[in-house]
Amino acid sequence: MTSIVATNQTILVVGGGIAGMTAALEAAETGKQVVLVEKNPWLGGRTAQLYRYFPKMCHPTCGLEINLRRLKANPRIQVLTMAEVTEITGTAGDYSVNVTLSPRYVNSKCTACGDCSKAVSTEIADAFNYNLGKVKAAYLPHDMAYPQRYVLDPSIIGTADAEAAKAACKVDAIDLDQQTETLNLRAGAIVWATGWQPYAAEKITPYRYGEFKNVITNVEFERLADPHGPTRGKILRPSDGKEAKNVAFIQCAGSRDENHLRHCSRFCCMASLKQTHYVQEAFGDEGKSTIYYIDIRAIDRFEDFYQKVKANPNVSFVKSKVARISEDKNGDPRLWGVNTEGYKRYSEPHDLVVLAVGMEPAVKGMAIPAALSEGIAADSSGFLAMNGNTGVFGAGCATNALDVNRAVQSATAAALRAIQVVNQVARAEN
Amino acid sequence: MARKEYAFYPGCSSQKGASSSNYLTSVQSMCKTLDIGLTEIPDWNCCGASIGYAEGGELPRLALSGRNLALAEKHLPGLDVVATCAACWLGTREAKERLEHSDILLRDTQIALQEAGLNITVIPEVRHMAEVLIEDFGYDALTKPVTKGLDGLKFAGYVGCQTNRPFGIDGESYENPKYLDKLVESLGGEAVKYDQKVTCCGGALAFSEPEKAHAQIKDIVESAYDGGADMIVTPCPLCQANVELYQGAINKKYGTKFNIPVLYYSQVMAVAYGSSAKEAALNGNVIRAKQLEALAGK
Amino acid sequence: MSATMAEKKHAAYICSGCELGARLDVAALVKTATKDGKMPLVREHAFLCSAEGVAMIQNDIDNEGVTHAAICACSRRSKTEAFNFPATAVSRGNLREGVIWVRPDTEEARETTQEMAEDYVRMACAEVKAMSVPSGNPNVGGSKTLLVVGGGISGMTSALEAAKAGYKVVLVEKTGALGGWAAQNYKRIPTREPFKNPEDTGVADMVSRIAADANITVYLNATVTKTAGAPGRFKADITVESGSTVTEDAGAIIQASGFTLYDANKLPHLGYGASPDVVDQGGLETLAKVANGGAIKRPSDGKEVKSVVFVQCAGQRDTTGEHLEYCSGYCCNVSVKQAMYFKDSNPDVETVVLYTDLRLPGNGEDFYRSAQNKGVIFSKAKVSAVAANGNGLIVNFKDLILDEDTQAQADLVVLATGSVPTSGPDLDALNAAVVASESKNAEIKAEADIQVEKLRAKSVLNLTYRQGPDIPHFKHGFNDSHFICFPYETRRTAIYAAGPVRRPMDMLQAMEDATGAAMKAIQAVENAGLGKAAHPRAGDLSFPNVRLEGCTQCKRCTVECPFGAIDEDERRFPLFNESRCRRCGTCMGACPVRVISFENYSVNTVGSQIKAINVPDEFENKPRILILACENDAYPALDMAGMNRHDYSAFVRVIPVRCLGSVNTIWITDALNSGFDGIMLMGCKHGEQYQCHFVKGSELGRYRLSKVGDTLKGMGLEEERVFDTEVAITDIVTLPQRINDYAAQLEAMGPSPMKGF
Amino acid sequence: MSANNTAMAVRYKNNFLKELEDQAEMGEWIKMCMQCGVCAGSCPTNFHPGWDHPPQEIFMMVRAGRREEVLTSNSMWMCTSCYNCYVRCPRKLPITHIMHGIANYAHRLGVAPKLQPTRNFGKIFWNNAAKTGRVNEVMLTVDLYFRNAEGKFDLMAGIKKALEMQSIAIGLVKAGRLNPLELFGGHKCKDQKGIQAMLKKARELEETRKALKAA
Repeated sequence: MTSIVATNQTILVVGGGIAGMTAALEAAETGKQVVLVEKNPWLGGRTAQLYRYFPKMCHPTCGLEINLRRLKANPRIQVLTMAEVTEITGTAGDYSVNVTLSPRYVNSKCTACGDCSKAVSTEIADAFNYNLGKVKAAYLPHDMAYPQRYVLDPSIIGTADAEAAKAACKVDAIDLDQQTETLNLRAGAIVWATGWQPYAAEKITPYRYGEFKNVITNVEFERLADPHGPTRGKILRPSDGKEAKNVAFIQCAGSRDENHLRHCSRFCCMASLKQTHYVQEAFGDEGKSTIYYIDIRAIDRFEDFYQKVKANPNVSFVKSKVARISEDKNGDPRLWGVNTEGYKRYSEPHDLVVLAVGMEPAVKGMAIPAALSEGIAADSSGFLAMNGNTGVFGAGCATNALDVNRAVQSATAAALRAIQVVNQVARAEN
Repeated sequence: MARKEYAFYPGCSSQKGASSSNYLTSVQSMCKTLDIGLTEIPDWNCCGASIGYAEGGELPRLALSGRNLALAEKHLPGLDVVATCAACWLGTREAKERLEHSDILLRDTQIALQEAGLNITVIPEVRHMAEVLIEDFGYDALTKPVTKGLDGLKFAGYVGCQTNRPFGIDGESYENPKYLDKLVESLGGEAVKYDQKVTCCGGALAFSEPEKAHAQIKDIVESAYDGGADMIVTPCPLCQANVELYQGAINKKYGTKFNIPVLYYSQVMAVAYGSSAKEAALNGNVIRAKQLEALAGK
Repeated sequence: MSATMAEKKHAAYICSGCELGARLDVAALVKTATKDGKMPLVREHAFLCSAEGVAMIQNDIDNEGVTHAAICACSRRSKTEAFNFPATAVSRGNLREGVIWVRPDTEEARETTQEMAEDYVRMACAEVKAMSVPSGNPNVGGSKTLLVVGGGISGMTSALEAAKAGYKVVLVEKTGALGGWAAQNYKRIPTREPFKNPEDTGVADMVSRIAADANITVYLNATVTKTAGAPGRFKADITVESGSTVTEDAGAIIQASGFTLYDANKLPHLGYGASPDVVDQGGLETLAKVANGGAIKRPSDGKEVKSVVFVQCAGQRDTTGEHLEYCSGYCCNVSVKQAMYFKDSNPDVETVVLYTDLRLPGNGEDFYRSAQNKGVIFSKAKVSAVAANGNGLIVNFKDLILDEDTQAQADLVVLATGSVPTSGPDLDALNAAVVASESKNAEIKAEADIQVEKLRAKSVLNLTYRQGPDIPHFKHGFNDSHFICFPYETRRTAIYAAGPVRRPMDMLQAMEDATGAAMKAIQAVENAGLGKAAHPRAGDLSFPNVRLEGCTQCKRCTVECPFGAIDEDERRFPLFNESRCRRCGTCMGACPVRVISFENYSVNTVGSQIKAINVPDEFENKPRILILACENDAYPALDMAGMNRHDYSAFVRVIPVRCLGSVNTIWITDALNSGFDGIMLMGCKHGEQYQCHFVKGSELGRYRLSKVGDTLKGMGLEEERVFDTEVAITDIVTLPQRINDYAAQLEAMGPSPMKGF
Repeated sequence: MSANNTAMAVRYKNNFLKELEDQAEMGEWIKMCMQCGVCAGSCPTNFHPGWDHPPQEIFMMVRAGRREEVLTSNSMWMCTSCYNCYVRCPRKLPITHIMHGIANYAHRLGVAPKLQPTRNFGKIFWNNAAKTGRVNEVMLTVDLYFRNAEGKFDLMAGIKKALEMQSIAIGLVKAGRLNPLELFGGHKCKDQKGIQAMLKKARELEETRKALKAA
């Protein structure tokens, strides 16, 4: 049974992505008690699944290493993974929260030696790599997974594979009897940092995602470029493993579209500009990128990044929302549309198409606990908006379409708002 | 299953001796088997069709559809209006939407309708026959009456435009609607995969801009052949006519050897349900569907 | 009871779990720890990180008086929760990720693998002996007040949010009123559903809340003329109009000094100056305030404006080098808002927005739609010129959609000129001028003096820091952080930038940013009060100790410190301000006489490890390669190479360092003298896109170590024996290859002639 | 140019956008276009080969006040009513209907291209259907082939066209889908009077409504 120490001066942070980790760390490094709840078996969220950041082209895992070190060094943060908040009652300064923990089937004795994985034969879709590859059903989600502990996929529980894994573990870390459990804990303030999800590309039917293998999304492209990814960083297209040297990027795939996402997701333009670098990095002058766009939104300091890409003769820009994609006999996706700068029709084949899918708040459609919805309302896009006097505060991409930098600012601000509440509680009690 | 009753809107081209009269014949056979009761809307008129925009303008077109709806409401109260022609269905359904969303348009239409001694109180549902088959019966129910499975026959389900956009059949995608494929499969036939399923046949421009229409029809027929289809099946009279009738002209222009039958789903269903070639109006096809005729003859 | 006072007792713990027992001769390792490591207490355990293993160590600490523990098991990055003994000095010998996971499990590899393990045991023992548990910086300040410089939306927000958390705030505004730029606006961009109409600025409300807040002291018509001290103990001189000066104590500082609009006078081709009816966005706000919802009248003759054209990116996104290179981000939204001023007062006013890319992120799309719905016309166009035309204006532009050159008539033209930060002088320029001003050449000196004068006048904070009076600039003169994950990291500890001085931004973003800055400032005062380090080594209690008696006043530490932590006292000795220090160790690396050290990281903790490594003689054919690896990127990369079982040479010995900047050349020369065949330096990318979390650390380290060439020559060694390689944390595949290539290169070169001396 | 056309141009002082918002079906949507171009790329007749102006460009021209160019363009007449643009538009503009609306307006003003075949066919079709309440396909064909754009009977042109279409016609007759007898009567509604009156009224109402806006 998991045990957690929490009082009405504890800050509960929901979501262990970069926004949640930031809120938790900033509060803890200011001396506050924090409980951090994450539904994945690991921390880091979507930034951990990126290869590089714009505009520096540096690696998100570098910042993740620092944040994990801050976390390991800080006794004030209690982390719950594979955990979801199922109920919140009470008011600012005194919340009662139910957290449901799914079984990991691996306990804290795990040394991440990997013996269980060797013993298991079942393979499952590799969620960390957006299902582009497969992993053993006893797996370490990724090399920087924290907690550094293996996970047994529920699908093998009760099978010989599970027993094999248990038998292979020399340190008795596998506990097949683990059950779903629900914890109740107190909190004075809550930071809601549940992040975002890529818009479901199959809903943009003219682009035939899911039907044409060589039409993928921007988040999947990150995994293709990453040395930790399914192709070990080689940019190979799914249909035939051919090197994708001629890549099309379709902007506003879902965003700025009243049939899909009514808002602009802000990060996608920069993400595609960044990803043209991946193509260049992989194939040099043989790598060609074409960006189909409505407006290039390389906002504020990012402009010069855009100008540099624009100056690259291997990257071209077409002002056009692509109308539809068809598939040539050789598997090349063919883009149909009109370049609206002077009405030029095109019907262009490419090796690979990357849909710059937009950002949908993870809270959208999620059953927001009652006490939370009192304090926070969702806007027409499903983002959380502050709403009057409450002890619950949105942070990061749960509140708006933000890039990493802005998400971290938002989370830092949310940490202070939470501290204001618990400080009031403290003052009241002294 | 109890007999299902509908207010039927056949549309001009379905009339005796008109370009899709074979559609009507086959629909009647199909309905007989499925025990569908179609009562024609008394003295119905033309829907105005899309092309009516040029001369007709907005309100006169609304009046035309309004009249049909008023007649249906008056003589066949409580029944859904069912159309077999894609254009009739779309035009009438668009009219319903506009009248329900604009008080001004409704008021003006009512005033115009008074001239014909009619008025609207409740606008009935406006549905296409394909919707009725799928929603009120379902694929399983449509399989039951099959006596002559279409085993071994390959169909290109050509959905075209107006049963698909902007309303479409519930739950289908605009780019790759599957209902015709499922329909064919539920009759034991094979639905081939091809990529011009929703390409426009040129519609009324087949008359005014033949080259453009022919180019589009060529793409459609070509990809049906590439998909390995024996015949094309469609829910729309204009699609049927355009894709069937211009194959000769296209062969002349492009040196192709097109000669693929284009049928209505209702003809195919009638045959599968055991109707004769005549009942399925197979004789109404300019390019004869020999395989189907053979099957019907068995 | 801290370890320093109690008698020292050393112990080594060797784990045989995770295959260590099978792959290594653990008994031999125990002997090594006892004999070479000179550990009085050595224990082996089959599963050291288990509850029993940890209890065993804890028991030794509690009952055997163990004060220093060398734990030889897995990487220092693993099992941190288990091996957590706060009052004990702990070193970690990396036998798993660092040895057995990077070596093939073969008979022939067994010997070299064992030697590798034995060295890591020796190193762990040597290191732990040289370290002690940090006791914390005694020189802490007690002030928890925040000094906020700038009374605009950002500054007011920081003040209110900090006060709400219970902290005192001193708010300094140079003008006679709070509100800044926001106060000059008629309305602001919408911040909530339905994002369709401009909103009240909310300035008045904030001003009254500040007036009512007992925690906030406001100085108007005031500037900060001097800021001395360090986090937790700043002393700021605040000079008001009258010339009188007050000194306030502060624990941390928020610089919210805002921005000015880019000077439209630099855009004559867009008609500014030529006609009073060409205004910038500020000018339009003034007109709108006067109209106050009524018809907006043009400046020239007071005629009601019937047609207005907005020119986006005026003097922005410029590639010629004449104007602003960047996009100010907010101007599209502002033009949409201002176009609505016209449409809302009279729908018949022709309002056209000429843009190249409309940039309205997030819900801005709703605002855009709303404007179109109100009849605002948007055209993708490049404007070439604006000129007076009779008693109106004519705008010449290329319509990029219709692909034609055309023009539009207008009563009024609004230029979206964007923002320029009020971010103090460029320190590089200032320091250069200061150097020049010490010139013997009177002319140069005179000119330089004027320059220094000019630049100093721009100062916002007037810090007494040796490295200059303000926060160093980032790109385009903004006071931003270069780190994507850590947007608040400036190069001056406990001084945070907030609002448009950091990056161009609209009011809503500025308020969010200012709230975050207040969070960081509060955190800074709390930690400064406890003698703890700030990011990225947050909570670190170690701090630089300096033996002044050994100091030669060479100034390298004061010049190199990336965070300006070190000043000079009147005798020109380094004056450490511990609470400004980020504990990167650059000063320690820079010190030629090695008088600077940390309790848990020093020339000795690393040096003794190097000495502990067993260097076989030239006949054994077993070269030795020392790797000094950045602990944040290179070391994890090596760990992950191990996790993925990417083998590398058995001849390398890896020592993690806080930063390449902390590498003291003595380590290099010692290693070479003791016969090492080669040394690999693994640090982060430097230069414009630097990835070093101590900003300049890796760059300074590289520069310093590039000088060892002479030393090498002096010793008669090839330059290649010291190899500097840039490493990113993702190099898990390439790094082992690089190591092996280097090993092969050294093999080819032959053994170091220094062996056996 | 027709008098009506000049009157409108004067009335709206070349604020063409406003003019279409008032006078053309669904014209009020034109201002909402964001120039993404998805409509242009979705149009089937646009690729076989292209034509003067795709919808998005027409909308931009409207905003730019290029009135005559738009009204006399044959682009709107290229619409097959396939509704691809309509369902893909990210701003949910009913583009199909807007194009129809502009075409219809140009037609009403009498400035649409005289010999525009689609315009001509549309007119014939409507008159054919409106006459009896139901389409007479034979008369439709005859009117289409044997009358020129001005509606004058042209035997030679008719015969030429008829010969081209001969094989199709014969096929249809054989299949019982073309009945030459329809030349003499054929299908019609019973209440033709009512229908005529209804349509007359509808047209009046529409014209007054639009006139009021222009007033």
